[in-house]
Amino acid sequence: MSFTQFQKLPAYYRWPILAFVGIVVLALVQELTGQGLLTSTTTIQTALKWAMPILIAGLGGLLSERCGVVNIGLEGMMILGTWFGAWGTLQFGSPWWGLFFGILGGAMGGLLHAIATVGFGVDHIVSGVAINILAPGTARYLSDRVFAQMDGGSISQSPRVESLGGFTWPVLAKGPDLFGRVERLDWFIVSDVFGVLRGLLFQMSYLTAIGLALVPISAFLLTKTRFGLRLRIAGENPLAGESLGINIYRQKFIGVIISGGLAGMAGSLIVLDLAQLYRQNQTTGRGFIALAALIFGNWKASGVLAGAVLFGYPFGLSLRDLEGTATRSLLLVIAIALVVVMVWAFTKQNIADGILAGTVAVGSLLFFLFTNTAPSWLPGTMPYVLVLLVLVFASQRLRMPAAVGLPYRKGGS
Amino acid sequence: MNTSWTRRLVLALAAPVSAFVFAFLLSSIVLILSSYNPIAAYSEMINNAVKLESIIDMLNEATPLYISGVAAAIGFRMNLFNIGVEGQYQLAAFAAAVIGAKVVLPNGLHMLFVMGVAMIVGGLYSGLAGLLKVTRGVNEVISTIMLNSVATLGIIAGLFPRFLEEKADGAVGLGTTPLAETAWIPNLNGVVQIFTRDIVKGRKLTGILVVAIVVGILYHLFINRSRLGFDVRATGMNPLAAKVGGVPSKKMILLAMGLSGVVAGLVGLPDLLSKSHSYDQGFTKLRGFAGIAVALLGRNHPGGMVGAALLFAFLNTSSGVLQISKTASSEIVTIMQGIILLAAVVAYQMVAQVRQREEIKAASEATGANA
Amino acid sequence: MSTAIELIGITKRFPGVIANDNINFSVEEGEIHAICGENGAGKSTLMKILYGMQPADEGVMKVNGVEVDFSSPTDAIAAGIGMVHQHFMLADQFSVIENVILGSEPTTVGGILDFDTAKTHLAEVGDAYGLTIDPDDFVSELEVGERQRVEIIKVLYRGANILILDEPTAVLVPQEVEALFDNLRELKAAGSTIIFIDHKLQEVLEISDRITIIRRGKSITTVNAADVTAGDLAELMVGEELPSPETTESTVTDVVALEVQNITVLDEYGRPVVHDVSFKIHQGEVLGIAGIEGNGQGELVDAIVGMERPLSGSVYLGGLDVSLKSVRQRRDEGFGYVPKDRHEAGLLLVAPLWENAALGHQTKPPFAKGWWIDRKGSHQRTDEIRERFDVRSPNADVAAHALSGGNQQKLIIGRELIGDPKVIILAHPTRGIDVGAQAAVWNEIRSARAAGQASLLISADLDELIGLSDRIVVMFHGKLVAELDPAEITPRLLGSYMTGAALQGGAQ
Amino acid sequence: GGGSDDVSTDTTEAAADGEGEAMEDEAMTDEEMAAMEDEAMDDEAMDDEEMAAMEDEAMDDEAMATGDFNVGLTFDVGGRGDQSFNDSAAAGIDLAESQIGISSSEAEPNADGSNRAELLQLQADNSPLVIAVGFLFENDVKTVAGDNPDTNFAVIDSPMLDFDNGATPFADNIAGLTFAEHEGSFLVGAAAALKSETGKIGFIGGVSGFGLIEKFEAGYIAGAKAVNPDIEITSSYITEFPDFDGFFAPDRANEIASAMYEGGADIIYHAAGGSGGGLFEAAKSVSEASGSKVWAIGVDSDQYNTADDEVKEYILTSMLKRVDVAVFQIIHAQAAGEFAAGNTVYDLSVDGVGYSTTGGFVDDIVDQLEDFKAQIIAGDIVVPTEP
Ligand SMILES: Nc1ncnc2c1ncn2[C@@H]1O[C@H](COP(=O)(O)OP(=O)(O)OP(=O)(O)O)[C@@H](O)[C@H]1O
Ligand SMILES: Nc1ncnc2c1ncn2[C@@H]1O[C@H](COP(=O)(O)OP(=O)(O)OP(=O)(O)O)[C@@H](O)[C@H]1O
Ligand SMILES: [Mg+2]
Ligand SMILES: [Mg+2]
Repeated sequence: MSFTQFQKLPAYYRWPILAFVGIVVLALVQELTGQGLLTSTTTIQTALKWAMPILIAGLGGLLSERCGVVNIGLEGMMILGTWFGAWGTLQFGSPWWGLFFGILGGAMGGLLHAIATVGFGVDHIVSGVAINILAPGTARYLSDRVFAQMDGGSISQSPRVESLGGFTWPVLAKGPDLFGRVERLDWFIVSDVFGVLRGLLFQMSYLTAIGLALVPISAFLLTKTRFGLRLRIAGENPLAGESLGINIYRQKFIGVIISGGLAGMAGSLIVLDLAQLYRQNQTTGRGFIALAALIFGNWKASGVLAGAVLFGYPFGLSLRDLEGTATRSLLLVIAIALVVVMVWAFTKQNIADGILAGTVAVGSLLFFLFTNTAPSWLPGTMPYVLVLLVLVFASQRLRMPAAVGLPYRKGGS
Repeated sequence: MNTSWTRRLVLALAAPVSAFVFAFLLSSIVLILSSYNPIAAYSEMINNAVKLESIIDMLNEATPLYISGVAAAIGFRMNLFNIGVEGQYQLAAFAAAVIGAKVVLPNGLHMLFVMGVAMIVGGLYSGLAGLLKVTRGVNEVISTIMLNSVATLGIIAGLFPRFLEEKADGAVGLGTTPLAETAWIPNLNGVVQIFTRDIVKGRKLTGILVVAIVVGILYHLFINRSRLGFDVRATGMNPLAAKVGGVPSKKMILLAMGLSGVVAGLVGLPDLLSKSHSYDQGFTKLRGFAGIAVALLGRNHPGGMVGAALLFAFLNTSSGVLQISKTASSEIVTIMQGIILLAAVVAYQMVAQVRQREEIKAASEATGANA
Repeated sequence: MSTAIELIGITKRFPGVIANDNINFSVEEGEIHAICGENGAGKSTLMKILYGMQPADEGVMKVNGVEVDFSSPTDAIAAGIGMVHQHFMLADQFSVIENVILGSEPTTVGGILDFDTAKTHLAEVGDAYGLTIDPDDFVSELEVGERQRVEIIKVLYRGANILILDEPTAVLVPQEVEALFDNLRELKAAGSTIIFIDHKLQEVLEISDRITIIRRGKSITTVNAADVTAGDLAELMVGEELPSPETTESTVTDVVALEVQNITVLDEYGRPVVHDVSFKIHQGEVLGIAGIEGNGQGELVDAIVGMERPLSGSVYLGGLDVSLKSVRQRRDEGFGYVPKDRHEAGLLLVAPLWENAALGHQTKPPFAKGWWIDRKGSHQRTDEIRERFDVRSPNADVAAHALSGGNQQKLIIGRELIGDPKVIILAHPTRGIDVGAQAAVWNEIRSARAAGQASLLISADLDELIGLSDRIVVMFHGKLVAELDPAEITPRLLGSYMTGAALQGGAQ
Repeated sequence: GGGSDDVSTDTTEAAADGEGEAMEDEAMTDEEMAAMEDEAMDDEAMDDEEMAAMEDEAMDDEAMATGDFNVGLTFDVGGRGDQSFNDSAAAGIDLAESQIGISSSEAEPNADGSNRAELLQLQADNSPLVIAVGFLFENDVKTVAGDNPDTNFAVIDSPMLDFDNGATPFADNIAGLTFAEHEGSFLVGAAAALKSETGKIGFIGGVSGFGLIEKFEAGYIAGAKAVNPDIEITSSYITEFPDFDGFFAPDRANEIASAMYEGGADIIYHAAGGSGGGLFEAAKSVSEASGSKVWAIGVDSDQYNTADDEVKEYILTSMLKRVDVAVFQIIHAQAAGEFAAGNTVYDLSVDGVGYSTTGGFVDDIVDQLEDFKAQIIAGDIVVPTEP
C-alpha cells in the first residue's frame, strides 16, 4: 500500500495501524536495550492517565475551534474545573457530583469566553488570555472562602477528595485474563501488543473510559449529526450557514460552552483521578498543551488523541522510569522514527526534509549512545521536543477550520 | 476642529475608563461578599500608592512589564502571537548572567555587553520560532509554547548546575556567579531626589527604567514612523496586500519575531543589573505572560502600554499592602487584573464599532456631497 | 397570473446610508424579473430583506398575497423563497451534499444525519432540472460553474419556487452563462418565479421578462424587457448614457516594454499550471489575456510581478532581466499592479487612505524619506490621488473600509498609476464596481496607454477586454492557445476559445 | 552548661552540650517542647482543649516573656496552606499570639515572585520582627535588613551566615533558622529499614538540585543502611531546580510512588511538600489493590494528624521539622529582648527535628530509634548531608 493510499484511509483504520507500527518500534527498541518498561501494562496505563486531561481538554479545544472560536483560555477553564471538581465532590459527597460541577465550572469559563468573543466580538486570543488570568485568581479566592474553612483544606488546596475509581474489563483483563495470558507468553511483538491492550483495559478509571469514548463520540457528533454539521459551518463559513437560516451565534455559544465544559472535565479529572485533591496551579500548563495536541491532530478528534498520547507517553514513562533508562531508550525510538521520515522524504525527493530528519536522527542516536541514563532534564522536556519535531515535519499538511479566529457579525461584512 | 478633538479624546478614554469603573464595581462586590470593606481596601491602596517609596516600587515593577509588553506587541502588530517571551527572557537572562560573569570589561561597557548578550540570545531563540514558521510552516503559538518549556525545563535546568557559583560549605542558595560591579546599572535615585525628597528605606529606582523608555521610544519610531515598521504593520493588517506591495513576508516574520525576542531579552535585566546580579533561585518569572496582558490592555500602543504597565504594577504592589493591613486578600488583585483586561477589551471593541460607524457615515457623506 | 412577491414601502437604513428608500417592487408568478442598478444602489440589501437575512426598518412584504414577517432565512425558506448570493455561500471543506442539506437536514433518531435520504432527494431535484453533481465531491475541488450549480441546487433542494439570484453571472464565461440561462428557463417552465440581479445589461435583456431599476436606494421604474435597449437601461440606472470601453486610435509603439519568455509554473502537486508562456508588450499597448478563471492567469501574473518564483522562464522589463528580483525591486523598476481582489490583496482595510496609497511605494519619495515614512509627503500625494482619480472620501485619514467599492478601486488604480510605471498589470480592474466608476477607470487606462505605458489586462468582462485591448491572447489550461485581434472578435467567439471549443485558425 | 539564661528555668540538652552550632538562647521549657511535640502543627488539627491546656501551662510559667508587638510572617509564592512546612510556621505564630500576646501580619508574594523585597519592607514598616519562610528570601532579606537596622529578620531554612567571612552573621539583625533534616531523616530511614519486609524502600524528593532536599535523602539512606546495609533504596525527584512544581504535584508523586511500590518497595518517605498527598493516596490504593500493606512516611509536620482519615493508617511516621518551634522561639527571644543574629540549628539534640509516633505504628521500634537518636546526639553517628 502506498503512502497516499494509506493517507486516504479513514481515521479509524489509519490510527490503529500507526499505533501498531509504533508498538512494533517500541518493542524492537525494548529488545535492543533490554529493558521492559516501554510497553509494559503499567507504563501504558500511566501514559493513558496522563494523556487523558490533555485529550479531553483538546477535544474541548476541538469543539471550540470547529465552530470558529480560538480557545486559548482552555487552561483557565481547566483551572475552574479543578476547583469545582473538588468542591462538588466535597459538598455533595460523590465524585460524580464533582465531575458534574467541574464540567459546570469549566462551562462557565466557556460562557464567559463566548460572551466576549461571540457576543461582543472581542479578539479570541485576548479574551482567552484574560480568562487565563482571571481563573487562577478566582480559584484561589474561592479556596480561601471555602476550602480554608474545611478540615484539611487551605487557601491553596482542598481536603482529600474521593477518586472516581475504575473497573477492569472482565474476561479480557480479568478472570480468564486472555490478554494477560498472551502478554505473559513473552512472544516478541505479540506479547507487546497485548501488553499494551491489557494496559488499556486493566483497572481502567471511569474517566479514562469516558475520555476515550469521547473521541469517537465527538468525531461522530461533528461529522454525522445535524448538530455537528451546523457547528462546523460556523467555523468554516458562518455566512453560508446564516444564509440557510442557521443561528450562528447559537452554534458558537453552544460550541464554546461545551468546549469549556470539556476543559472543566479535564480539570476535574486531574483532581478526581490523578491527585485526589485540588491543589493550586495543578494544571501546570496542560491547557496549552491541549491546544498543541489539537493543532498537532489537525483539528480532528482522532488526531487530538494521537497528540495527547504523544505528550502523555513520554511523560508517563518518565514517572514510571525510576532509573531513567527507559526514557533514554526513547531517544533510539526517535532516531528510528526520524530515519523512517528521512527515507520517506528522500523517496519523495524532498531533499531538505530528508537531510533535516537525518541530522536530527543522528543527533538523537549519538545522544543515546553517549549516555547511560537520561539526564534529569530530559523526561520533562521530551514531550515538548517531540511535538516540535512532529510539527516541523508535518505542519504543511495541517488545515485549520477556514473561519477560525475571525470575527463574525450577523448580516455579514 | 476643537470639538472633534475632544470627541476623539473622549472616545479614546471611554474604553479604559469604563473598563476600570466596571472592574472597580465588580471587585467591590467581590470584596463585600468576602466581608471586606471595599472603601477601606481602596483607600489603603491609594494611600500606599501616593508614597514616594511605593511609587518607586511601582516603577520598578512596571519597567520589566512594559518591556515585556513591547516585546509581545511587536509580534501582535504583525499578527504573530509570540507566547514565547516567557522562555526567551529567562533563557536570555540566564545566558547573559553566565557569559557576563565570565568577562572583564570596563564600567558601563560591561553593562552594555550583558544587555547585548541578552538581546542576542532572546532574538535568536525567538527567531527560531520565526524560522520554523517561515521554513516549516509551524504555527508560532504552538512552537513558542513548546520552546518555553524547552528553555526552562530543558536548557536552563540542564545547564544551571554547571554554572553555579562556588559557595563556601554550608551556604545555601543557588545562583550563577554574580556579575562584577562594572556590569551593574546605576540607580536613578539621584535623579528623583532632585525633584523631591530623599528616597528612604533602601528603595532604588532601577536604571532599567531608562532602558524601558528608550525601548518605548524606539518602538514608537520603528512601528509608526519607519519604513520597516510600515512593512510590519502592513503585513499584520493584510499579509497578501503587503506582499503585493512588495513587502517580503517571510523576512518580515523573521524580523518581527527576532525583534520581539531582542526586546524580550531585556525583560530579565532588572534582576541581573540592579537586583541580585545573578540568575538565581529568586529570579522573577512569569513576566512574559504578564507582558501579553500589558500589550493587550495597552492596545500595542507605546503610550497605552505605559498606562497598562503602570496599572498592573499598581495592582501588583498593592497586593502586599492589602495583605499586611488585612484590608483584603491578595487574590483580589489578580481578579481585578483579569476583570479589567476582559472589560477593557470588550469596551475597546464597542468603542471601535462606534468609531467605525462614524467613519462610514463620514465617508458616505463625503460621497454624497461630491456626487 | 398572480403576484408572487410584493414589497411595499421597504426602507432600510445603515449608518450614514439609506440603502433602501421606500422601495415598491412586485414580481409576478412564473416570471423572470431582473433588478438593475449601480453598485451600492441597494439591490442586495432589498433581496436580503426579502430573504429574511436583514430586517427592514419600514415596509410590508407579501408573498403570494399573504403578508409575511421574516425573522430569519428559515422563515423565508418555509415560504418557498430561496436565494443564491452575490458571493458563493459554500463551505470549501464540506462535501456537496453537506453544503446542500445544511439547515434542512434529514435526520434519523437523535439528530443523526440521514445521508441516504438526502442523496435520493438531491438526485430527484437534479434530474428534474437537469442539474447533475456528485454529492460526495468536496466543494474545494469544484470549478466555478459547478459551484454555481451547487448554489442553485441548494435552493431547489429546499423546494423553493421563488428564486433570488444575486449577480450569478459575474464569475461565469459566456458558455456557462448560456447553460445557466437554460437552467433558468427550465425552472421558469416548471413554474418557478425568478428574481435576477445583474450588471451586464445584455444578459438582463436576454433572460428577463421584466426589469426593475433601482437607483440610490429608490425604485425608479419597472419595464418590460422587450420594450427597452441596453442604452435605455443604463440611462435609467445612472441618468446618463452607457459608457463604452472602446479605445480610439492605436498608440502602440515598437519599443518592447515587457517581455515574458517561456514561463512555466508548477502547482503544489508538481503539475504545470502555466506552461511555457511567452509574449511581449510594447509601450503604448494593452495586451488582454482572456481565459476562464483557473487557467493559469493568476499564477502567470504572480510570476511576472515576482510573487511566486516560476520553475523556469524569464521576465524582462524594458530590456532588463528582472527574473531574479523581488516584488519590491520589480516595482521599483517600473511595475504597477492592480490585483484582482481589492479586499483580499489590494487594501489595508483598517488603515487610513494615506497608508493605503503608500503601500507599494513606501520605499520612495514622497512616501518615504530615507528609512522613515514621510507622513506629510504621503498625505500630499494621497490628496493628489483623491483629486485626480475622484476618490470620494472626506480626507486622507479615513480608513479604507469606509469607502464604497468603486472608490476603493479608484484609490488602487490611482496608487498604481500615479507613479507612472513602465508596465501596469490590471487584473479585473472594474470587477464589481458601478458604471460610473467603471468609466472613470477605463479613462485612466486609456490615458496611461496614450502616455506610452504598457498594460497587461486580465478581465472576465469580455466587452471590457475587447474594448480596451490592442491585442488579445487566450489562455487555456496554462497555455497561450490563441492570439486574436479585438477588432475582429465577438465576445461569443472569444468565449469559445476560452472554453477550448475553438482552435486558432479554427473550425468555428 | 553554657546556654542557661534568666528566661528559662531549665536547660535543654542542647544547651547542656554546649555545641557551637546549637541554640544560643533557650526560650522554651522542656514541658512546653514536649507539649508541642504532641500537637499537630496545624492549628486546625489542634483542638481547643489542647490549646487551652497549653495556654494554662504558659501562664503558669512566670518566665514566659510577653510582648504586644507585631510579627511579620512572610511566606513564599503559593506557600501558605501547604499543610506542611509553611503551615507549621503559621502554627508557631499562632502559639506565639496566644502565649506571648503578639499580633501578626501575613503576606505572600505575587505569583511571579517579583515583590519579595517589597513585602519584607512593608512588613518591616509595621513589625520589629520579620520572619521569612524559605531560603528564597535569603538575598532579599540581606538587602532589606541593611536598610532597616531597627528591625530584626529571621529566615527559615537559611543559615544567613557569611561563609566567605568566617561564617559570621551578615548583620546584627539577621538570624537564620535551619534544621538538621538529615538527622531526622536518619531516624525515619532507620524506621523504614526496621519495618520493611521486602528489603526495598523508596524516597521521593520534591525538587532536586538546590541542596536542601538532598539532605533529607542522605539522612534517610544513612539511617536505613545503619539498620540494614543491604537494603535497596530507590530515590526519585519530581522536578529539578529551578522548576518548583515538584512541591505542588500530588498527581506526579502518586504515580512515582505507585511505580516504587510496584517495584517492590514497601515504605516510601517523601520530602516533597504539597505533593506528599499523592504518596499517601498511592499507599492506600496499592495496599488495597495488592492486599498487603505498604507504608508512607510523612515530612515536616506530623502528617498523621493533617492527612485525611482515609489515608492515616498508611502513615508509618513523619519526620518532624519543628518550624513552629523555631518560629515560636525567635518570637520569644524578640519579646525577651534577646534576639541574636546568626544561625540557630534545630537538630535532634534540641528536638528541632525528630519523628512522630502518632498512630502507634512505630511503637515497637521506638527503643531502637531512641538509641540511634542518642548516638547521633552524642556524635557517635555523624549523619551525612549529601547522598
Ligand atoms: N457590513 C458592513 N458594515 C459596515 N459598512 C458596510 C458593510 N458592508 C458594506 N458597507 C459599506 O458599504 C459601502 C460599500 O458599498 P458598495 O456595496 O457599493 O460596495 P461594493 O461595490 O459592493 O463593494 P464590494 O465589491 O467590495 O462588495 C461602504 O460604505 C461600506 O463601508
Ligand atoms: N451591512 C451593512 N452595513 C452598513 N451599510 C451597508 C450594509 N450593507 C449594505 N450597506 C449599504 O447599503 C448600500 C446598498 O448596498 P447593497 O449591497 O444593497 O448594494 P448593491 O446594489 O447590491 O450593490 P452591488 O451592485 O455592489 O452589489 C451600500 O451602498 C452600502 O453603503
Ligand atoms: Mg456589494
Ligand atoms: Mg449587491
